Amino acid sequence: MSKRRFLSKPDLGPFVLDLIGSGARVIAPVRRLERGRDFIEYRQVRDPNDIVLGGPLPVRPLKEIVFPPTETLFRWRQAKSLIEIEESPTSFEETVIVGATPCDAAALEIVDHVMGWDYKDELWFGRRQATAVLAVACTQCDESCFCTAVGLSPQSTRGADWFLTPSKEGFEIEVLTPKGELLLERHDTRCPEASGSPAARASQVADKVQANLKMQPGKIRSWLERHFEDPLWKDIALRCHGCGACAFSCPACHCFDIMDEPEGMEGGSRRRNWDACQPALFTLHGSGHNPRKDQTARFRQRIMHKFNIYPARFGEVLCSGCGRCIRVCAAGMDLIGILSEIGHRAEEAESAL
Amino acid sequence: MGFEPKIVAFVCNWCTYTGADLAGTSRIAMAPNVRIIRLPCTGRIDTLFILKAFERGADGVIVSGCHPADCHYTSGNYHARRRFAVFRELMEFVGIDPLRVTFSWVSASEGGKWAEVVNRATEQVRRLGPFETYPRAGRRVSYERRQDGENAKVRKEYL
Amino acid sequence: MNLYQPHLVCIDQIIEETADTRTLRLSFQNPSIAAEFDFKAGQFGEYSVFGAGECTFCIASPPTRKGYLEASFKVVGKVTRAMRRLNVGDTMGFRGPYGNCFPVEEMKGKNVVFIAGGIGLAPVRCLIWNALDLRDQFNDVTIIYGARSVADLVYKRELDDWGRRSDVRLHQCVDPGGETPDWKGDVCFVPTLVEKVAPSPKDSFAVVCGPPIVITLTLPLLERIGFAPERIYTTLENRMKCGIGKCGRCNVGPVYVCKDGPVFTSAQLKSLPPEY
Amino acid sequence: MQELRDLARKLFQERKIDALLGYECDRRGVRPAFVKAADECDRLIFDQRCVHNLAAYLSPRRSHVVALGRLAVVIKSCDARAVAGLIRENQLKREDVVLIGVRCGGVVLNPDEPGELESRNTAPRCVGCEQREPALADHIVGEPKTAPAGNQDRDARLSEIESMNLDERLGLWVDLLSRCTRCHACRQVCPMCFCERCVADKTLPAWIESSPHSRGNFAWHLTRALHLAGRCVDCGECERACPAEIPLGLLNRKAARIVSARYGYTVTDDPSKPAPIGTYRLDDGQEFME
Repeated sequence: MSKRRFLSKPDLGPFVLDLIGSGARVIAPVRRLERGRDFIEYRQVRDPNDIVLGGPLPVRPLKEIVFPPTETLFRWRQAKSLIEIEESPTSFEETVIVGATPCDAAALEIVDHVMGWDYKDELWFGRRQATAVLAVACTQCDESCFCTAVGLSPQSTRGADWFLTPSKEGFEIEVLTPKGELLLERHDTRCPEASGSPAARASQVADKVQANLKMQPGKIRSWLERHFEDPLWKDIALRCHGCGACAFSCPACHCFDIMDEPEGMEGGSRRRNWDACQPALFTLHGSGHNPRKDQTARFRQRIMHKFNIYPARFGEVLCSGCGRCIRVCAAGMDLIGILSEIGHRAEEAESAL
Repeated sequence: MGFEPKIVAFVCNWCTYTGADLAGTSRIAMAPNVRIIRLPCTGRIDTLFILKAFERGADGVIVSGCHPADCHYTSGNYHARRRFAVFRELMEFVGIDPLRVTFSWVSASEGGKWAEVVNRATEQVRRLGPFETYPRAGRRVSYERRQDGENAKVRKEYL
Repeated sequence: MNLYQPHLVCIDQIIEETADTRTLRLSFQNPSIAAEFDFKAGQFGEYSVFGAGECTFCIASPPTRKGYLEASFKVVGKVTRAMRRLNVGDTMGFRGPYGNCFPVEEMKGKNVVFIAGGIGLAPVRCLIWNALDLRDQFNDVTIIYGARSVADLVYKRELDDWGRRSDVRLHQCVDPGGETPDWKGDVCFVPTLVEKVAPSPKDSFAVVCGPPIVITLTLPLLERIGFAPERIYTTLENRMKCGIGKCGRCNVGPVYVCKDGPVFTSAQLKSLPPEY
Repeated sequence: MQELRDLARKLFQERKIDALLGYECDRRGVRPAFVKAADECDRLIFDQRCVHNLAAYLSPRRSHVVALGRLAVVIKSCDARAVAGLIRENQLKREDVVLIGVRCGGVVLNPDEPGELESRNTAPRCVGCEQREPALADHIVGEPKTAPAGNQDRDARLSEIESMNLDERLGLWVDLLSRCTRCHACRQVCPMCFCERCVADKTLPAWIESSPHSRGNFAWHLTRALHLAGRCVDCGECERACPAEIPLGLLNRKAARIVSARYGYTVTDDPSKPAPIGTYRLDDGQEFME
């Protein structure tokens, strides 16, 4: 079903303005200067000139667009013993993400499993439905990237409605989904049929990423299954500060908390907020009992959830290899190092058999 | 009808509360905008109380206790004085108008002074208007790039 | 209305069980939901007090009794404290039922041994009444229950009722030091009482609920007596928020307690890491 | 470097310590190292990339570190202020830890920063730092160093914000804090945030709302700055740890400016000198009190 189209560089700006003009919220990577350094982050754009395509990975992942850090589940108003509930909308503002990285786009599809495996989370899927993801081939990587190790690549089209491959003159567009088709119909004139053969996809980036980590998720999983208790966990977790920076910057982490917040004097809202498995409070019982009583157990849970529990349930790892957890960690916890150590041990265990 | 500010007063049990009581029993007329919350000592008044009052809809806050050297617990008000001094300036630094918070010493015998503090604070807050700029709406804002002169827009967005 | 929005329920009755434990009888405000509502013994719900939050409890009343549901709670945290402040006629929220259930159908025609400690009687009570309401479909019913002290025994009136019935064997105990002069039951810990009663494993199921210490001691004990691990049931009480397999809080190894549990067999527990 | 390794080895051999907290190279740069035996001491390094403030691991809430036994810690002179803070606030006994001071000529911004120390990449706290070696240490190692070059005005942004009007400032902070997702990395890496249960985690009542909306974020960041006023050792770890790149140090710097102006206090590595909040003088300024 994939269609090839072309968007020239000079047409990118007008295309974005068309999108905004059609009432859509456009989210794109933009540059931000902080503490003397340049960052890229996904933000709503009004001016197409702000958009940075093909730059470095945005500091925070795309998930906050479909899964806001805090969202209202409903509001209530109270008058004595009477409670009135005001529902939260389940239809959402049309959003187009221009320039998602392949790892961020793929992560949305990975998380779809848990959000819909039994009960269907309308808030997640409502936003997913309202959001079109235009991913762009990744042209920059660093020593923390490892998407190729989890079955993705800098050119992976997973989770994207359109996939943009940059060329000299502009972007070659692959239209991948019905949602993408619909978007194309509305902006048909800006995106003519692509001529000639498909643009060559640069493989240097993929090679560089591959050099960072080679991993067989199946082997990692079988090692994890057998090594819940292992001295390795204690060694690794010593360094961990127990903050949630890794989970909060992870495009695939989806744990949350539900909190009530009174507002004013007569009512309030129940909210869902991001949460992470690293702080002790996550599993602390009211009685004071904590099933994961130390950082070792909590850090192990993070690795287990991503590379053992999730694959056992949903058939794939809960990780898109973006490497943000490595970049943000103040204590230098290195997931690539940990995974290669586990891979190494898995090999050893295998050869010992 | 004009704007009637809601003001929360956190007062110490020993001096200001008694002073406020005296103002009442002496039938001193004062603005009816203040709701009093009594605490043991100014030393017990956490700055979070002030923030919580703003979060839940107060337009202004009064913090009041014993004069220096009069603290029932010897030094609670001295400790509080340092804390409030720093908090006040920090608050100003993040853009919260310090005029919305009145700090005062009112002793048990100063019913008249309490009425003055209440009236002055009420007038002050009335002039400032409703404290809608405090980020109390509980909405997460997404901002476009901030440019100079865009603040008015920025402010409107989170209301 | 999204998944996380509760139905409004009304508090019909409040039963003081102990100094810090209460049972609330709740009914749905919306009659069509009340008519539709059904659940199975062992399932749980998310109960909410607006302004305080949500809390997870099993449904303590049996599915055989329609028109209401009951929740028993001990005051420990924010939500339970708020629940304690509520009065008859107040409104709460309820989402559910969630989770799996006890294999009631399999238990029919068999002997059932119920073992509980403290507030752990709540999930078991649901099943006990389920069995007693259909008494002729079950064989012997044995109840072994203990608490820290006589004052901490919950469902006292029902315990008396069960004690009087000829078709129920009830054994009660309180921890040493918790007895009163007129206490007629045993003075020992729950596992000791189980050992003393020594229920026959033949054609039997065992259901064990209680604080972690009761569970960790009683499960191996039952196996020693001769119960098959597949026939010993218990419930896990991990912290939950969503109750529907999303929020990631109740994972024990590959298991989502809220979806795959809360009812587990002793055999299943053995395959899980000790994170409960 | 060799001096450091030799000293560490000697401490292990003389059974003075059970574990040593220092720095080691990793795949991407430098990270904290937990050395548990004499033969592991060759992992230890010290250079301009040793940014981390290892005092954070000394707080008694780190049960897994406490379990290691008697510790030695490699500290720079700025880290010594945090150790002094822990001692001052009775979280640590001076005799319970062996402090290995390293002579430091400044560090870079991030531990994965390649290349030499230049004024471009020098951590802001190092500019103007006059202490080359920590006075608090038991042992001092390393070559004598010169003060780091660099003349950037680290407080330029602070002064710029101070010169704004209230509305502009509020707009700026709402914007900056809108990125906060309340991961609490700023708290977890802070050597002075050692509370058993942080006020932000309390639920009865929830003074600070855990939701990352402006309301919760304002309450959290204001309270954090206030609780660290006169205690913040200016190690910059909160800013470095923030995954949303919020310049949190600004709030701490402002608080430090306030206590310095009002109470003449600057943070010190002398554990016997009391911190300004928690003490008082009868003649403290009260121009803001009615």
